[in-house]
Amino acid sequence: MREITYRQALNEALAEELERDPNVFLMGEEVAEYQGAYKVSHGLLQRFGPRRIVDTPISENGFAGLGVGAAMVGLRPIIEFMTFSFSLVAFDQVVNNAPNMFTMSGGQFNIPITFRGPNGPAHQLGATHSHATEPLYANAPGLKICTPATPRDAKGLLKTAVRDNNPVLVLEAELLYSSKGMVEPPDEELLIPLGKAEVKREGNDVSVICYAQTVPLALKVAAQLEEEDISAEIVDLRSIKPLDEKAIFDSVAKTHRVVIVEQDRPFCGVGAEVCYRIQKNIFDELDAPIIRVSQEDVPMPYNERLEKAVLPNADKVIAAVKRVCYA
Amino acid sequence: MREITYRQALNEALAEELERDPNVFLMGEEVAEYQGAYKVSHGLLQRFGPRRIVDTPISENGFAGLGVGAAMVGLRPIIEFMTFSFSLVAFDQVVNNAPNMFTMSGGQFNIPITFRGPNGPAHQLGATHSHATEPLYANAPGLKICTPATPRDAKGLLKTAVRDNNPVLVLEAELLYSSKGMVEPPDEELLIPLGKAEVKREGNDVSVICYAQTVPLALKVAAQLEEEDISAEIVDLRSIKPLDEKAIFDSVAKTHRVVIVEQDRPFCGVGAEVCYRIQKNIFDELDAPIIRVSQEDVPMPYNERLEKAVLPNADKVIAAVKRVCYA
Amino acid sequence: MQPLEQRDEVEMLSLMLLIRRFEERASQQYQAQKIGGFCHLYIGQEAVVTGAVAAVRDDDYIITAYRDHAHALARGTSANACMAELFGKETGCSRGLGGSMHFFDRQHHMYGGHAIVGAHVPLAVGMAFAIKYRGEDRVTLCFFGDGAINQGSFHEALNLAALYKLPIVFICENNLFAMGTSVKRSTSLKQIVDRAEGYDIPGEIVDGMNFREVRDKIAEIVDSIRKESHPAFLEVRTYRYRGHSMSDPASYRTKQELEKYRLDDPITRLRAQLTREGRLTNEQFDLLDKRAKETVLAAVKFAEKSPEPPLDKLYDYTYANGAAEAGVPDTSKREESAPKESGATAG
Amino acid sequence: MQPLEQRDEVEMLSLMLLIRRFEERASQQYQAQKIGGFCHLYIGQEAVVTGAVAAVRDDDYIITAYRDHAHALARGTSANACMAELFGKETGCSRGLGGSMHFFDRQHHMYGGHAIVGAHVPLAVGMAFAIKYRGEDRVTLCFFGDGAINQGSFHEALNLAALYKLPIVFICENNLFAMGTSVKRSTSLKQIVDRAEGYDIPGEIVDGMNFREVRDKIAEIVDSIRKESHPAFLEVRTYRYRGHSMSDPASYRTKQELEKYRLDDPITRLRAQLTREGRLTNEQFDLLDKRAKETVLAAVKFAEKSPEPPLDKLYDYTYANGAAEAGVPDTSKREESAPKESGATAG
Ligand SMILES: Cc1ncc(C[n+]2csc(CCOP(=O)(O)OP(=O)(O)O)c2C)c(N)n1
Ligand SMILES: Cc1ncc(C[n+]2csc(CCOP(=O)(O)OP(=O)(O)O)c2C)c(N)n1
Ligand SMILES: [Mg+2]
Ligand SMILES: [Mg+2]
Repeated sequence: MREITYRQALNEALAEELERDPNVFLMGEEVAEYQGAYKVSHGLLQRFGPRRIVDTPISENGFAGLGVGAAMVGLRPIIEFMTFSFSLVAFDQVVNNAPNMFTMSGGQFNIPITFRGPNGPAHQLGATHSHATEPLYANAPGLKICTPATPRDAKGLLKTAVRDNNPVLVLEAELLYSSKGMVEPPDEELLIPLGKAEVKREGNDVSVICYAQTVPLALKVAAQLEEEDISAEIVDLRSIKPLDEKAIFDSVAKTHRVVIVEQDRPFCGVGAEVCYRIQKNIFDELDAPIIRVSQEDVPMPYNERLEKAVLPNADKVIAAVKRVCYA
Repeated sequence: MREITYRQALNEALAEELERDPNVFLMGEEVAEYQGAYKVSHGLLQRFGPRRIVDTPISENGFAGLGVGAAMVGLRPIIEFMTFSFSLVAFDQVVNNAPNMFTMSGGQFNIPITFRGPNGPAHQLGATHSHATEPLYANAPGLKICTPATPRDAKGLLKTAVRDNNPVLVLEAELLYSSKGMVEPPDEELLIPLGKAEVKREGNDVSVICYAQTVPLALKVAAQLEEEDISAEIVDLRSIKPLDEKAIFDSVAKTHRVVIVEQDRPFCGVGAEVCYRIQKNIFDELDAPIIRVSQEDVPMPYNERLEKAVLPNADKVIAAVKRVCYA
Repeated sequence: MQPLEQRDEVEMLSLMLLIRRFEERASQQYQAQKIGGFCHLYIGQEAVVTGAVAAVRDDDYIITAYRDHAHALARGTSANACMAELFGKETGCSRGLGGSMHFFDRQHHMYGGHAIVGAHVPLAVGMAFAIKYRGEDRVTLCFFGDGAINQGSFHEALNLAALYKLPIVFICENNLFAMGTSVKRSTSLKQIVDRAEGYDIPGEIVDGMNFREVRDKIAEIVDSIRKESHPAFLEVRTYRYRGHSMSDPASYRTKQELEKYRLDDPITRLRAQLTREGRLTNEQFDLLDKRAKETVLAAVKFAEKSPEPPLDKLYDYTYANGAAEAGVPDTSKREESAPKESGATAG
Repeated sequence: MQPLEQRDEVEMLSLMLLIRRFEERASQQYQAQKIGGFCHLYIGQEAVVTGAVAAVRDDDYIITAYRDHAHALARGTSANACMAELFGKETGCSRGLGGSMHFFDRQHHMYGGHAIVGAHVPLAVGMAFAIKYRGEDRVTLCFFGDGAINQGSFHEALNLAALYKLPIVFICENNLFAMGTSVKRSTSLKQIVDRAEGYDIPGEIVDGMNFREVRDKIAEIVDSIRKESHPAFLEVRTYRYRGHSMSDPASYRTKQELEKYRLDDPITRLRAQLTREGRLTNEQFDLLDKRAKETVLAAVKFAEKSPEPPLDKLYDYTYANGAAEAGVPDTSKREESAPKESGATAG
């Protein structure tokens, strides 16, 4: 194991999968010559050439669809959205073509495509550029969605996504691109299954369910809560779809109290679904209502102070934990 | 009061609002010369002329955006999507431009636009044409969403939507276009506020929360349950956003048991949000877990029998009710 | 691969007849409520797809919009599999899960059947991208309507194809209407083909009521593409005799206009050409037509007695575990001998 | 309304200086972390928007993409309101809620500041639709980059504008790059203006480094539109001296290329023209520049001491209750006299 950044982990995953399978190619805006808007594809053009690392015009709908078509005839495209906020102009391709094809064709055409890129609010980018798209895509049957929070998960999940025979969205966290973590060395194949959550910290008093950018937040809060003698278990969903019900239920059965910390907007957000599943399946295990900490339900303001007020933060999470613990 | 169809009710609402305000215009595919793909705009071209009833090419993204721009300078567009499944190609305009403008401009530009058209699965239209878009749009801050289930609600909500100073989606139910109901005569102004649910049937044992196409289903089931001595209260949300928490909580406080019947897909669906709000706010009132009856989480198959299996139906609702009633 | 010369014109006429009779029968079965959802008939446009498939190899890729029955039939999907699909049966070319608008046939390189206007054009470009990526000499034929050219996806796709110099023919089946909207009311262009100029894609117009013209023009274009990969645009002028879909009375056009095109019927025309050249007698034609009718009638029977997709498989078609697992519906039992499958490595 | 002749060229030069100095100062303040998010500078392109506003009336509509500071300044938004917006302050032209990419100024008919590439082009068409709907003789100027022409929304918008014959000038600020992608790599066209042909929209090219050329060409086009409503397309050849945004070192282009354009600087050019014609002395120019610098410095001070938008108003800007309630930020206190507001009935 060595310490690398989340960005580097993604870069390694791409390189390894490109190396492994000649049908894999990477396409998107500025992925090649510019080396990636966020440098995730750094060096790949030099290594794999312009046939496999392909720059596009600003045509998300066009190249997302191109990817789906290429997948129909056996290629395994990795489509980068510069950010998932821009995937909204390609929404129809991602929710209507990619995931429906297998059903509509009676099982003839599966679509082994990976859509990836940063997702969720970054820093002061304003209302148009701060979308957390996970609940929108999770609503579409036929898609799989993962949201890595650590370099190790980023590498392992992206590699698995590329090998999956279905459309998978890898929703990366821009604010974590430079964060570091321990990851297996390149000569050890690292594949992390989709649909498997991970307990990032054990605890007994409350289950804090989180993913992507809210994982470091939850871990920070857990340390603070420790001092107040509240032991929080941090469950990182890692995948939104499939959702790892078992891991969630196991934790809740232990703690009986739940706070969900999510980076998306509240209305029909990921936390709503998680909440529903818990109360439906293990209602009697709950000693308190489930509380979600998500964005406020407003378009993201540019002003930094207001942006912070919209996003989940430590104070909000602590208050929620105390509320469910009746502390 | 007289009995008219849901389609006629929408047509009256359009005509009245076009009559009332010269800034209102109707635009969409086949709305004018063809008299509407589903004949909702029947006769309007003849009455209001081609300046105000405007046919478009097949360019949903273009004319949805055109509407937003026209709204910025003071018109009040009504944009018809032939069906909301086709609004997915205009997704960015609906979630990024219409609802963000007011915030992004610091309150300078509100967008008084109505997006309307049939939404949700109709009959054997297959995976691409059966989208229930309400959870996708409800996730976007700044939008309002209503889902009328009766001719009266259709007329009253559409008229209110047109007068609202914000972007409002009127998600109509194609399968109900020919259904009939009592509606105030044209000389009585009918405005139904957004964000107000309606108890469509009183009951004591279980709250069945529903909207749009699931309202007639729920009412039918309630009659059946009556025979088994289960008294179901049917709460028609009417608006998804704002959500009428008070009406929901009042009903749940009375019955202590909840089944949510929704026409959309389960993952991050409307029912998940409703469930979250209930358990968060009146956890102690719940005598059983909340159960949702929604679509199965699969792309909609064409085959009729499979389609029926995917959709909510009476058997599923009855089973859910019995489960929450431990009956 | 079937070289161009071997595509017998009589066989192609018989294919047009099969399409025509299939659509007539589908219309009747729709009215009898054996078929659900939307159903868009191709009657009048037969020369377009028939001419196109006659001009290309069986392993070239084809993809189209929702008016797709003919494209499957032309490619070799059996009438049985097509009719069964309309009936929503397991034996259908999309296993009864796709329906009229979503015909697929991997074996015959027919990549759908796509119901969101314009949304399949980027897919076609992706298929062409894959051809170039692999260094193959195939070509993709992408069919779409005159209404589709006003969608953003069309635009982005054409630009991408031009930029990457992909082997694709964009075939606009200009039947003058998108539902009730005439081309004049959907674009300000004097002729649709001019739109190709905005991408520096060579464009041509061809008479879509004339099988030979369509075939020869596409053959010429495809030939040029195989020599050096590039996109091309073809506006095919054609006409649909029926309404947009089964529920459309088509009152937006005059009887005269319809009659004018009927006089130019593609089947009558090819028949006349062949007869004039002494390659077809009236008796032979009648026999072909009789066979087509029988095939279609048999297809209805086949569809009727075919099983529905099993309820317990409802969740089996949402995610693929391995492409191999999915299996391929048997779509090849067509009366005429099915074209050979190529060794494509799809999925 | 300010008739064309009255737009003093010296005033316009001073506007270009204001824009240039504003952007330089913004760059510096960004580096000092007073400004957050993305920030795209207009340096080098000043003649484009300045020429454009000099050619139209103050009540004509303008709308652009995210590289928008200059468009607001050119329209009469004060440097104070612009700088305050970058600082995220209540006194900003979007009350600190929009940021660099989302400048709005209703009072000055500046309709944003839009950050999704291409997505504002349909809005512009809607504004032009409203003009025609109301029978006004205004014109909409819609600015966008060379990268935007490959978005579906651009395509749909142009077709709609052509079809409905709307009064709009599509102004493509072709600065040769979309981020790191040169025009050659984003479209196969020899020149961008050719894309207009695909919609039957008249197109022209103009030298964007030359204020007078831009102004005169747009004046001519707008004149024609006011006589009889129609869309027009203008490719303006220009160059941005800085990287795409603050984080872009712009290593995708050569120093020589940049230097070539710098020699053609729009400010230097108009200055030289005026000096040659005896309408401007060096001293006068220096004074103008000094004033611009002072205005911008004052704007920084203004922004610094302005209050932040109050936390308790967080929910106040999600829904409008009545348009009147929203109120309009005060954006008019510009050093130069603010253009008069027209009686437009927005919102
Ligand atoms: C994005 C989208 N918008 C609208 C529709 C509804 N619709 C289906 S077919 C059609 C007309 C298409 O006409 P054209 O492209 O000319 O093809 P044709 O039907 O003539 O074959 C429309 C509007 C759709 N399926 N998708
Ligand atoms: C739909 C979308 N895709 C990608 C982006 C990211 N992006 C912002 S600006 C830009 C380049 C635009 O270039 P151009 O249109 O030439 O304008 P310029 O920056 O040169 O003024 C890109 C790719 C975006 N904002 N929106
Ligand atoms: Mg057509
Ligand atoms: Mg540019």
